Amino acid sequence: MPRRTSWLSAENIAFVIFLIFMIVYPFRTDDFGILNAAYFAALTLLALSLSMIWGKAGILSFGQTAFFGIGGYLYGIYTLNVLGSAQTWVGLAVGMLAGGIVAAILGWFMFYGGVNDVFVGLTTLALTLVLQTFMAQTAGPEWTVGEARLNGYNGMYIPQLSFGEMPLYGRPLYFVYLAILIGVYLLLRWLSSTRWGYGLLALQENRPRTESFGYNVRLMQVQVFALAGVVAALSGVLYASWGGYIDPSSMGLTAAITPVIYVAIGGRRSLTASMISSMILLKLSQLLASSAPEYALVIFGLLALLAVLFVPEGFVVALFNLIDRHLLNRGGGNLPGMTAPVEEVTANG
Amino acid sequence: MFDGLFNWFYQFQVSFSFLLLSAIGLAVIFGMMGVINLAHGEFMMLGAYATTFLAVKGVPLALAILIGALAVGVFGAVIEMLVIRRLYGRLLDSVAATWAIGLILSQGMLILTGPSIQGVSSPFGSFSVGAISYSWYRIVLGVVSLLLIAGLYILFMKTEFGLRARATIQNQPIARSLGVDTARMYTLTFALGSALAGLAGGLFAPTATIVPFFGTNYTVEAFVTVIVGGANALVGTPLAAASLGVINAALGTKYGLYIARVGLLLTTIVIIRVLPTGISGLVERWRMRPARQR
Amino acid sequence: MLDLSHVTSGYGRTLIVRDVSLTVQRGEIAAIVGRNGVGKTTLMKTIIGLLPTAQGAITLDGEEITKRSADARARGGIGYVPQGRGIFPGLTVEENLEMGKLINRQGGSERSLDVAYAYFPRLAERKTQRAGSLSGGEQSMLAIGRVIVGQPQLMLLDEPSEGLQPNLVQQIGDDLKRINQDLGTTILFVEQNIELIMNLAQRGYVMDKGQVVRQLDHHEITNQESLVSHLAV
Amino acid sequence: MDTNGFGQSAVAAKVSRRQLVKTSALTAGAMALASKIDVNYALAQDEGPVKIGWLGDRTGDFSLVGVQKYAAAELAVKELNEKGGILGREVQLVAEDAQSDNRRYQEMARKLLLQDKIDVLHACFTSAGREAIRPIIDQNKAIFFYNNQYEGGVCDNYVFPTGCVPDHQVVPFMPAVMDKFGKRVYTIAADYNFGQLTAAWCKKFVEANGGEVIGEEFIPLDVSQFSTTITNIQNAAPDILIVLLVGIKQSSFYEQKNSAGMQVPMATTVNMGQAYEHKRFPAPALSNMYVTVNFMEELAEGLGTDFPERVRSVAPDLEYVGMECAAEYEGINMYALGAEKAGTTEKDAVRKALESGISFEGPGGTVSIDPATHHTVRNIYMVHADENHNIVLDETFEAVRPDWLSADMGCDLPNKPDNTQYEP
Repeated sequence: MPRRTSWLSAENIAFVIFLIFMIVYPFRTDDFGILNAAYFAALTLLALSLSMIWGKAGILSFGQTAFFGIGGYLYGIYTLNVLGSAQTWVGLAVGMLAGGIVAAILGWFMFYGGVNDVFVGLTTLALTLVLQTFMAQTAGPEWTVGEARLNGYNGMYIPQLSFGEMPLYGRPLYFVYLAILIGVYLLLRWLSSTRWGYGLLALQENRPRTESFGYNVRLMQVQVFALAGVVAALSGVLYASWGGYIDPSSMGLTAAITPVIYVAIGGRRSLTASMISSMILLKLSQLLASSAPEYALVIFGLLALLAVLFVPEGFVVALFNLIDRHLLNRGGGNLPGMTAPVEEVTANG
Repeated sequence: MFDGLFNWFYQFQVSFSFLLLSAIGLAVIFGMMGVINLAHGEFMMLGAYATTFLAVKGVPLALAILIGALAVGVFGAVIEMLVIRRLYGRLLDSVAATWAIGLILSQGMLILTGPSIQGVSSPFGSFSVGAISYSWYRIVLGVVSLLLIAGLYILFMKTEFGLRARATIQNQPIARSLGVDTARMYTLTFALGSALAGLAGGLFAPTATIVPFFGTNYTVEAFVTVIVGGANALVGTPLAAASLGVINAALGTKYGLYIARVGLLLTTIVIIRVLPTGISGLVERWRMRPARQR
Repeated sequence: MLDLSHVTSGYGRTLIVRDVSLTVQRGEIAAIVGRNGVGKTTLMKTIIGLLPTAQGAITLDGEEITKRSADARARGGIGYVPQGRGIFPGLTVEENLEMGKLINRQGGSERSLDVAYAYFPRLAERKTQRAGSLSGGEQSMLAIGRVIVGQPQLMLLDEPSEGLQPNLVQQIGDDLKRINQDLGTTILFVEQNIELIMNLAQRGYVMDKGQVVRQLDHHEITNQESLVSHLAV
Repeated sequence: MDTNGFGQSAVAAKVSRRQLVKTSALTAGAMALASKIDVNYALAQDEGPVKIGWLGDRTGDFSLVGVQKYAAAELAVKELNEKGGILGREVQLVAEDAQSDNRRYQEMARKLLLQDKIDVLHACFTSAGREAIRPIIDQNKAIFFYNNQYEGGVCDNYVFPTGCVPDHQVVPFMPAVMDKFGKRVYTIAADYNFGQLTAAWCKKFVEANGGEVIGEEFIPLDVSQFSTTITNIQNAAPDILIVLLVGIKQSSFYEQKNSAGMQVPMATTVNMGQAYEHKRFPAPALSNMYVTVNFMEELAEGLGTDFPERVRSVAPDLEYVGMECAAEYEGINMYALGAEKAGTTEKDAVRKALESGISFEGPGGTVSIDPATHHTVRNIYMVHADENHNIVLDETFEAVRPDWLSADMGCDLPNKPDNTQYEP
């Protein structure tokens, strides 16, 4: 269990530095840098969603991109039909709600049906693929919801979030996105520190035992799955608004796996690590795509492989632990995931 | 009447062999080791490249396919010893690691050989029943699938390797305490699963375009079949391939490939809900009924 | 034949067994007694090699095996009947026994499955049945039978009485004594069932809080009062 | 540069958003909002090198065509510089790899426009990629050359779709193949926008020429097994099979129909010309496949051009020089002519110059921009592969003008601003 004696931990310091950097950055870069950072903030919400569901509750989901897509599409459908800048914010809520409802239904379907562990991953993957296949063929004019043409594989044009007559753009857009990202991050951290949050950690270790402590394990699994669905859908709304566009490939196999890799490299058990590593890796993958396109994916694959093999708790979490132990003298470290799981030890002959 | 029946049978056996061959390597590794090999498609791609490379150089196709499968098997053994071995008990990490391996393989192949290489034709030509002509090679694939299941059955049920392997699946520490070198078993199993992926890749090579992303043609089918089949590759995978084959062939003939595809995926989701451990889980429960109920 | 000197082990950073030294002589039946949670099972797993030894040394027949893997120790002559029997539920009875026999391929003479069937005729009747469908007593027989077909010099048993009815406990104790006499198999078992300890053990050790706190000679270990005092909560 | 983030609002016409949604089939409110933004990107930069932005798929699923297009861009820029650049300024190629990923297209389009401040963007292979960046192009009032074959219909002030469209490929093509083989047509098409729209075009022109579409099957993009489709086609026994399959997975169709012994003349708008299936698949999988193209490597000799050799002088390992390679080369050169004519790289001026009708002698003959629609008037060649996969030229259609958009849909960009993709 995390020790809560002091707020002075590497994780919290890293968060503060990250926040300061994110606030200063837009004043030190060009238009592209600002928009690009906003885009990263939108996609990083997806990493937070995954860190919550996988790191905190031990449920590996490849379906976060499906909720991402649902959020983006529903936002688009709503805002195209109900015009008005204030309505774009209602659209944001509609998108989030839609993601949450679909996640809750799927979660009920799985967890109350006794589906667990790796089969959750496979079910969510199947959902993602169904949605992608379905959306790709909605090209014809018959696939229209009110004023909104779904437009199949080519994707759908989407209005941008706006204040008054002004669509969000540039620095205001960036700060709205940043505020949402930080808000969600703080909310999720707070939730993880409640009794409910500790229950999640416990059920990740041992479901039956958690049940015997008086937790309703299945309900909690559905709750956290729905919550992560809402966050993923929010990410999808912000992404769709950013580019004015969403398409079915947001729900493809690659899109489903990429955030998993980001979170695995950073350290899935820490929201802070997931957030920071997602930002860094998004930037890195963009840099690699520019500088060495042929080798970009090879390098990225190697990085992920090395992380998984040699720094299993995640690069960023490992760094936190190092700082905690040597600079802040916080004995055992306050992050779960430090102590080696028992089965690893028993597996060594 | 006969023409129609034959057509139906042909479509079914094509779907069946396609699903079975795509999935069997993945199923062996998943069933034995609990590892989801996300590089499965890339292992198939390696098999297809090896086969095509040899066949274009004049090696008889059958031999080229076998050499390709063996080569991928050896490669799988190396990967197991370098990577997978370190990740036992960390299932989700092994998912991430194999994804990374797949990425490196396909992108590395793109760098090495360019966007595509010249393929080889399917051998054996075609035959006609009624107005429709069919591919002999598809029939051969069906026969190979059946032989493969028989071969795997003998390997797992009738040999010492098979006994040790099944004991290791059921209780790894106890198998060790009975003198089984389980680390070696895992290496061999992973190599076997990889070789099966390579074999499937080689068998499919004449029917598809040979590109670095060849494997993605089959990953969806492979995963769907394994989900529906469950952890037992011997029982679950053939049954899953057969039942999904029926759905695929029936929907495909009647409503086209889009409906067939959606049907396949929806069936999978429903099966997961009804049978969380797949068809083999159901079979297992039936077999494990207490003796007095028989 | 088995020597533990200052053995410390546990799960990860949590050390459960601390500084345990003990000796088992060839041909004898020794017991380790103690209450629940004093580290008996951990000690057994350490001896067979399913848990790594953090400190100390284990020798078998004068040869140090501390660093050897569990499967190598098994092939070197240690048979292990784990807590809860540890049979392979999905394999048939015959296949379970076959697994025990496979050990001996490398060295020594081959013993057929008949040994197991001779001691436990019930198993012969249920040859083709899935082991998971056996009753608790039958599963115990299978677990022991599976070990003896592999001709171990030393047999480790972890709470063989667990989950058995009293008459079966008696039965298993008698069977193990016969195996010890007929086959010359050395037996080390951990137990808290007083009847079985008195019936089977020739001498023993008392464990508490991960340490060996006392040796018991033949008189003490067959004396109910002394045993009760060591096992009392 | 704009620093307050909102930009100076351009003199956006006060159109009610409701109206815009009604009139625009696709772009709807997004554009109404977006058109209010002007990040002053369009400011003239008449100093330093002329920056040609290139964004395409050098890696990933579409790299078969992407690497051809990149080589064409390199060649065009090299040749422009050898001739003294554009307006006497050096020409610089600023290229990014979108890795066949629509999100990467969005990121990189913004990077090229806002950070690299390119003067023109030559980008995209798939229509999805194009649609992913079109909001960004329109928002920034950039010039976007989409030098690629596509399903047609884009009427957008900032977009110049210079490749082939159904007007070029289907309109003259259908009567020609139907005369040759018969009137009963079966269509299989990739189940997305390109396939569905092109299939609709084909149907329209099959029927207009007295034929009949006896079967139509749409196939999901990730399907690579076609045995039920092959049987369905054989059951229908058409005179011509129109094949509008796309991507590596679907290209497995040819080998499969070949090994099933199905023999029927095929017609297409995309195969062989883009991803050289006739080179990649052993003969006779594509024998009797008819296609209309603007260029193919095999046509070079007959056209008297050394374009393939020149491309290979910058990309020696290139496997094929296909129709999009030529289109990319022509697109970049037409931009250069436009800028020369405008006398500046200032975007509005260049756009006006391009709309005044620019002609270029490309590898596939004369190409000129149709002012009303921004599409191109160009020569089209109908070819087929014989049983050894040699390419045979059947017919040349000269100076085909794509006029459906202007005549039927009222697209008239110089006089009527628009950003819609119209459909038949």
